[in-house]
Amino acid sequence: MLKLIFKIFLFLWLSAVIIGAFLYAPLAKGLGEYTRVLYFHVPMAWITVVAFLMSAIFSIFYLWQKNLIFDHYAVVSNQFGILFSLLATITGSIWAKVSWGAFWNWDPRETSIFILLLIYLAYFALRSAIELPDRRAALSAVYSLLAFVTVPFLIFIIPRVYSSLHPDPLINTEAKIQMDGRMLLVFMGALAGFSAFYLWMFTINKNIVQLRSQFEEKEF
Amino acid sequence: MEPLYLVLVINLIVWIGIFSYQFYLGQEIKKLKEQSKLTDNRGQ
Amino acid sequence: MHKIWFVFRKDLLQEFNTRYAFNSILLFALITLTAVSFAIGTYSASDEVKAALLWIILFFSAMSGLSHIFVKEEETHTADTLKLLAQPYQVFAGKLLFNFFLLIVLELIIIPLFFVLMNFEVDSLPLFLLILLLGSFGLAGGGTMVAAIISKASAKGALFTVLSFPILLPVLIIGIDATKMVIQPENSASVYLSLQTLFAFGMVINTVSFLLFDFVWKE
Amino acid sequence: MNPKYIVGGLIIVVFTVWAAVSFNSSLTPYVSIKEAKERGDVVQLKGARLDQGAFNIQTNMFTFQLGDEASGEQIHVIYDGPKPGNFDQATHVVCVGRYEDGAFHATDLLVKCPSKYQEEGTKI
Repeated sequence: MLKLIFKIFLFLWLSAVIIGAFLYAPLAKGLGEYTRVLYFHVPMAWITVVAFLMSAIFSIFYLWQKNLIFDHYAVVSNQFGILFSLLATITGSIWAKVSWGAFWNWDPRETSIFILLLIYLAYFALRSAIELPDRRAALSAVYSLLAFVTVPFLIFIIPRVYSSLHPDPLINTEAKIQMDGRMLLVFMGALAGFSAFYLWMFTINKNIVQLRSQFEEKEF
Repeated sequence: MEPLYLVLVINLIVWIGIFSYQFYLGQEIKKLKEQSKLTDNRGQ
Repeated sequence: MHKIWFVFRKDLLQEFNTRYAFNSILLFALITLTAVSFAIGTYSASDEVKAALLWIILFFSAMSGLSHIFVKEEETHTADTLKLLAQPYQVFAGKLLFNFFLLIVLELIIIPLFFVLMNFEVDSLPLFLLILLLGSFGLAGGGTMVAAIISKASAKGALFTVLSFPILLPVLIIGIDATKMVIQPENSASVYLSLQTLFAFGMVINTVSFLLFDFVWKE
Repeated sequence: MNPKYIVGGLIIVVFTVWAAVSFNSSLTPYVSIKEAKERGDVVQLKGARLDQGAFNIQTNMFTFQLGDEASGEQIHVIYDGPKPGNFDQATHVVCVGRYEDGAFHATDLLVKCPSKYQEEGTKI
């Protein structure tokens, strides 16, 4: 029952966010009508980061405990990571077109998300090339951790080689959020709503994976 | 209708679609889980 | 320590007999170098383009040969014997040393040729060599680890480049950037920062590889 | 917990932080007007936008004045292409190009708009 209330609440919450983004929040200076992409683009990018982080944690758990279920969780997180990074890339690239003038110009943020995509597509390429489940799980966990430690380096280097047009991250060096009150309300609402929605999606897929591994066990 | 409202309505429809799909998926999984529990119990 | 040396010497002797990895790396480098040299000509490319080309040639030649070290153990089924003879970290250190050695030999041949064919000049030769050395350190570490991973998979050759490219991209970017700087004399302060990053990257990738190699080797 | 992982993890963290600090402290890819004039090669010049700029249809060139905030120095920038769409909102402009014959010839203009998400019409 509690879960049902939570779902209905989530539905109303995100509907309110969508309506708020269009009708309630003011338009930002210099961005005009495109401001609204903000409420969808940033949460997508945020969920991408969460998903890849979760997959790295599940990879460590797998190597530690050797339980195949963690490998399945890591795969689910990675699939969501790729899905949301694609969504973030698409929304971002539309936004870039209208505000900078090009869909893609190798801005640092564009470069780093592109490399993230490369890494995780390589992850799935590796998985498809190994037959044994245990071996596949261990090797892909190792690869994903190996890739994970190189990501910070890319994040430092790339802004040096290419200059960025991307607005400063919201929590910037002065640790101040510079945003109009009503925009901030809708923005935070969107961030919280999409995160809750992601957790729900993840739980569902987690259950699917659990069920599948149960059925597989029965067959043997 | 103004384009703004048109886009808003499309957005809402898409959102309702995604939500209903998730909801449906969640219910199905719940059913399957209960079923698998039942078969487990019968097996014991 | 002598086990590491043993693994290294064994690979070196085998390589000396077959020259498989060395030939493929060197031929790859020579072919790309001549192709580039023909296509662009000696004088028309700017220094920035030359710096980028040098690293691209080195990077992809390395990609063509570094995987051989583990793949051959799997193909000739000698991996199990090696597992009995040495600890995982000793095996990894030996193989890493060999791949590093391979890259240095490649650079010893390709760099002079590149200087001659592309009319390439650097302001500070010691700094340039240091960049190459630290770059090879990172490339060898990441390359050896990915080689260990893909030796257990099918479709090895194609997979190696796909997997190592995103991981070794930092070396490629900083290497190109630093090489551009040593061409011009006034940027030496920034070169030290690049060297620092290359070194840090090499340390990180090699440490992670040492930590994770157990899991791969035991599979 | 194996001490190997603790030591290894420590090495990774230390070197990552070390690399991060070195990059944050000292390097910006941008140069000042004075430096751009001295260097004469391709640089990224960052400065304040001083006027609206003018576009010449015959030559397909866009020209404007760029100022240095610290020294007050000014430079004439010639960009081979149309005026960027959001140029008038920009506070800072990054020009990629080289200094030649008394003017900065830009091949790329990167327009940095105020990244504050404020309502239209409010003052920052």
